Amino acid sequence: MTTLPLTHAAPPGAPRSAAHASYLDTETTLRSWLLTTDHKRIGVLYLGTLLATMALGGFFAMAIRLEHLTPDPTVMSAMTYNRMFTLHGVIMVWLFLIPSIPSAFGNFMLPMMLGAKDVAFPRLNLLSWYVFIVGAVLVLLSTFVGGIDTGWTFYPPYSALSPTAVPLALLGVFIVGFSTILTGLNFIVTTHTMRAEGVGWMQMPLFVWSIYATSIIQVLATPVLGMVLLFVVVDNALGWGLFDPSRGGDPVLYQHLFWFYSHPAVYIMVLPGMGVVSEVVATYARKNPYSYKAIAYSSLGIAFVGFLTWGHHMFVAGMSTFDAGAFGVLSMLVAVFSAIKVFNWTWTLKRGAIALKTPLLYIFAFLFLFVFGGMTGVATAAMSLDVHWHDTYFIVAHFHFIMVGGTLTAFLAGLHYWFPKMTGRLYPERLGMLSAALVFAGFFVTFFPQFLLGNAGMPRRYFNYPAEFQVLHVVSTVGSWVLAVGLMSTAIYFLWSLRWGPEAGPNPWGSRSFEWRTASPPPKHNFTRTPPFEIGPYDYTQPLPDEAP
Amino acid sequence: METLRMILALPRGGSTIADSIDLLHGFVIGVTMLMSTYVFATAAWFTIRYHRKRDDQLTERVTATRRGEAFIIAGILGTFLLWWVIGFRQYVDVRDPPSDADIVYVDAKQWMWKFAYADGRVSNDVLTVPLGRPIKLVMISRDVIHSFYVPGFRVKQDVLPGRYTTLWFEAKEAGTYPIWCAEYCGVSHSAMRGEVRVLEADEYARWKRAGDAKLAGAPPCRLPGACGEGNLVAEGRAVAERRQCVACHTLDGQKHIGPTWARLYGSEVTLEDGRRVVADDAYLTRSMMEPNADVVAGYRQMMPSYRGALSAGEVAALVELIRSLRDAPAPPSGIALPRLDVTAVKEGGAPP
Amino acid sequence: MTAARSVEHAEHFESLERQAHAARLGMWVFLATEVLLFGAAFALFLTYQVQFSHAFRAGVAHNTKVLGSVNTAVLLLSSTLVACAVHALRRGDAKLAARLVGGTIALGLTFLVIKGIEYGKHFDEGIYPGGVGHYFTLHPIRGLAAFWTLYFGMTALHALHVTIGAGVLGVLLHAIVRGRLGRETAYRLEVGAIYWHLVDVIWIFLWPLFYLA
Amino acid sequence: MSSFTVPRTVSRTAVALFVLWAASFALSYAHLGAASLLVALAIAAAKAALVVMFFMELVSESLSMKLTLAAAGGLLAILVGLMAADVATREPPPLLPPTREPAAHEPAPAEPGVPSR
Repeated sequence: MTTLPLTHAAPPGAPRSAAHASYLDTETTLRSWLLTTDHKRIGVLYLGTLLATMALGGFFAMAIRLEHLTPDPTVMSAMTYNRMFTLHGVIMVWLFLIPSIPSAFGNFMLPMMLGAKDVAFPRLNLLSWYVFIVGAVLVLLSTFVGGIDTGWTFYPPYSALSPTAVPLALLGVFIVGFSTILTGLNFIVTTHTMRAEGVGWMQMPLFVWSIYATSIIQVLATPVLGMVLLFVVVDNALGWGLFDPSRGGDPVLYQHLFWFYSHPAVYIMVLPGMGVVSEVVATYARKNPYSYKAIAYSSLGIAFVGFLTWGHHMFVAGMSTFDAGAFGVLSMLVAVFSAIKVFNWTWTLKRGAIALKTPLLYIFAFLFLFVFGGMTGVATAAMSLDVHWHDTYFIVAHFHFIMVGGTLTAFLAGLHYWFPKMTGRLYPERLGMLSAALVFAGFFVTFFPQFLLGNAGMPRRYFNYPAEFQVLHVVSTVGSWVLAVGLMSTAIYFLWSLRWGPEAGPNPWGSRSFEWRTASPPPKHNFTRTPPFEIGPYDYTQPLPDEAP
Repeated sequence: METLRMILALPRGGSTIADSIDLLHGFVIGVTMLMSTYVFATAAWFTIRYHRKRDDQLTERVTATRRGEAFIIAGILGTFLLWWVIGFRQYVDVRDPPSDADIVYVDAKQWMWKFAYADGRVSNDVLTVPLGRPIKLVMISRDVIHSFYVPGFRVKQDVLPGRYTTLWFEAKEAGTYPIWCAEYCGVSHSAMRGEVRVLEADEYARWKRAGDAKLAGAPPCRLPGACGEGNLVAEGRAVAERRQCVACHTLDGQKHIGPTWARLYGSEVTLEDGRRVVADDAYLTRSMMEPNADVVAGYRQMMPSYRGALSAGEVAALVELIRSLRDAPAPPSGIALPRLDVTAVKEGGAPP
Repeated sequence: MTAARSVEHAEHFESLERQAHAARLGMWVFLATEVLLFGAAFALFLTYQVQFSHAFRAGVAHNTKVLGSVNTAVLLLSSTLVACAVHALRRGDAKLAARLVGGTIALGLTFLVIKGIEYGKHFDEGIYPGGVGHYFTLHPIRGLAAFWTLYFGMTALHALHVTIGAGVLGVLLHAIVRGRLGRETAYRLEVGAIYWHLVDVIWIFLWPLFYLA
Repeated sequence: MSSFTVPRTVSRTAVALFVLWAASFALSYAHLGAASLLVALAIAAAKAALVVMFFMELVSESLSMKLTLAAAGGLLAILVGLMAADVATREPPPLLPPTREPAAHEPAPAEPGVPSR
């Protein structure tokens, strides 16, 4: 958060009334940021925090890839390696991916997209950020008191027996989960009660729909995780042994409860990304979505059906064949909703007026990677194949295609797309395109070989591996370096643009969506006068009456 | 088939189920490649075809037709359901062992695999099986969750503490296949490897006679009393005496503190709550681990749990002993502990 | 939770009515998370109940049915009182509302005291969570440890909710006494009362699980 | 007490709650066996419904509140249902039906053991 300037360059000497000053300008003290209830500032606080956690998680990822350069120990011990992949997972899942788009962009954009002044409960919103920080600090603290070596899934009985800082890290995750619930609750109530005149349910930008669906999952799934993590905490710390087989416990039940949260959590991560795709595609194609209702309702469909499929993580866990079959067929349903979205996005492009800018380039990467990653996911629900793939690098590759190829790509698309709105400045377009290409290439080279590794049978979470896998591992590691270069160049030009980027103006992309109908950066209460919401967020058949506020 | 495996980087298919699974694999991945390329290419084509000409260009409103949407949904759902139908049938095949499979007991612990064969042999990390025979593994873990994975057979099953899980395969090519632990189990997880050694019938017979001495790398013998010449039934008698089973259970059909073991195996037993169960391997092992779950009518709840006290090898030996007694003669009144029929012992042992 | 200090609605809302609606909806969504929180433990209990019905029956039989049932009645009564309090405040009878809320809090504390007595009894008998204590050596039934662990876990979590609920009602009582809650802002007491009712509803389900069947 | 009278919905609900409470308590002494838990839970559900409808006033709330609660309840049912379905349909623990190779002197195989699910 320290990377963002607290001041915004105003035209020198221009007198500004408080109502017209941007949210960055109204007050610039550190105190005004730490005690702010402005959803935009909270969004910026989240964005800064999340970029930091992402960098940390990325550092662990690079270390893991480096370790796999050779089949034998390369740079670290097995103990260190086990802590590294656990922390990579915990940080990336709970401290980056889950809050990434909702908490940063959702906080910033959702009220503006509804024409509201703020979220329904602004102080709760700030509290949620502080709760997140407390949880994140606890998780990071656990690294200093022995780390945690259970894998991000915390399966008992191993997690109950592990001598590492399991209780601390799990409490951290529990608290982060509480923050997620508060944010989700806030967004649901905001969407219900804060829509401005003229913004009906079917006039909301599609990003709102996806955040709304995400919030539903957050609110309903997270408590189950909280409960089950608490049981593991007391198991590890006090020896209550609820999942301990020697006391009659059943570790498979833990897996049920854990995946009841963690499978929907996949949609917590990817649904907001889908919302970004809907926005970016419409804006750069200057076209209405091929079917607004299909995209909107499929978000809700994913939120619901996502809860019915958790068992496909457990096909070889000792679940009954009947239950496994039921979960297999239910898993097929959820993929259909995603497929509907993909076809709608693609067909939105048809007969549009397409300008290939950096965000759209990222969206194209998203389309390819998400379809590939998604369908390999469906493939694992074809159950006999999962018996071979389960817990191998195939699964690792699959969910990285979704998490990185899907969510991170969409996150970067959103970052480029909304950067002018949040800061009032433009980034260098050519560097953006170049970095996007690097990120895509690096990602593909990193993770595609992992599909092959998994097919060949390489199990995940292996510190050492048989020598015949080395070639593919080396390719993967080299790919991770390309990916890192792409991300770092992105970071550099964004930092440069904060200071020296050209002024963006209120609506540099010519979007019709509601958040662009005010100044960039927006004033404290978002809109200085009631914007013309009669023209819908995707109506490109007529020019906007007045572009500037 | 081999070309398909090469493209997909799959290991050789050493089991009877591998070919059909790999075919589905090729089908599924082919469709996936096709669809993602198609979506990407379509998007790219639209980008070129409908390139923006003016910054404030307007577009007309285009919306989906209901029929088009329904068609796409039906197509996708149909494809996915087809995958599931094929996959589920294969899954059932993978999970459901043939009834004539040979049983090998597997004991997993951090970080090794132990195998106990029906003839009393045990081995560590090397599982020796004959070619062309279905093998059923009955697996349990001593500590945390492990997962028994043989990529060459396309089989995998988590090995749980406190509960038996099974896995079966039938090798169709002789040779060695690596075993890997696929569920993270601690610091040496990646060192928990073993191998399946598939031997031709004559080779296997030689191994059964002479043990590993005639083959490479003799695994050490760990379980007390389980090595050497004796078969599993004899070992079962030893265990029954060592663990004081015979204090309550008789081997000759006489009623004592607990039910007798004679003619117990495979018979139908009435429990105290009125349920009727068949005394199979499942029931017997459960009765050792959770004696009070299914108490036989007419007996009291008093047997302690042997969970953790009996090793997988010992459980195997006891079950084999009880199985050998299924055809024991009716109790000759008054005479205790009759000598067992030799033929019954042989039938109780491993099939040839 | 909301910013309203007086009858005036908060700046970012259009009207007080909207604000009240938002507050109630927020509470209902929060209650949904609570349902799933306890639901996870509930699911675990039922699944273990199926697996170890014998042990679970033994556990229930050991519990003091009378104390648990009295506690149920206490919570039902407290729910009735707070429901009356909401109606009283809506009619502007702040004095009566304050008395009723006070009664509710007192009943909540009664519940906690009885629960504490029960816990003391369990500890005396050598029952501790995690299957620790001489009770478990006397009764070596598989699954009994799971019953008591779930009992302690779920009732302690519920007791925590009772405490929080009593605290919330205490704050609201303070506001009523100070005259900051009245006819127009009765929705805030409503929100607190809804939470209290949920605590009651959760106990309504815990009671048969641990004391009756 | 002033002119305040207890609203009829509240009083009636309270009476119904205590009647159900007493019924549940009394039924726990009747030996219903395995059904007793189901009966007790059914009564609990009825009581919970009364509290939710009339004390928490869900009847007069807007659709969004009702949907919220329905979603939570529905998901809970899904969680319990699919989890219990696993435990209930597991292959007879811990093993599948045993091998029953017909011995040489056995004329016909005995009828198969426990069905596989």
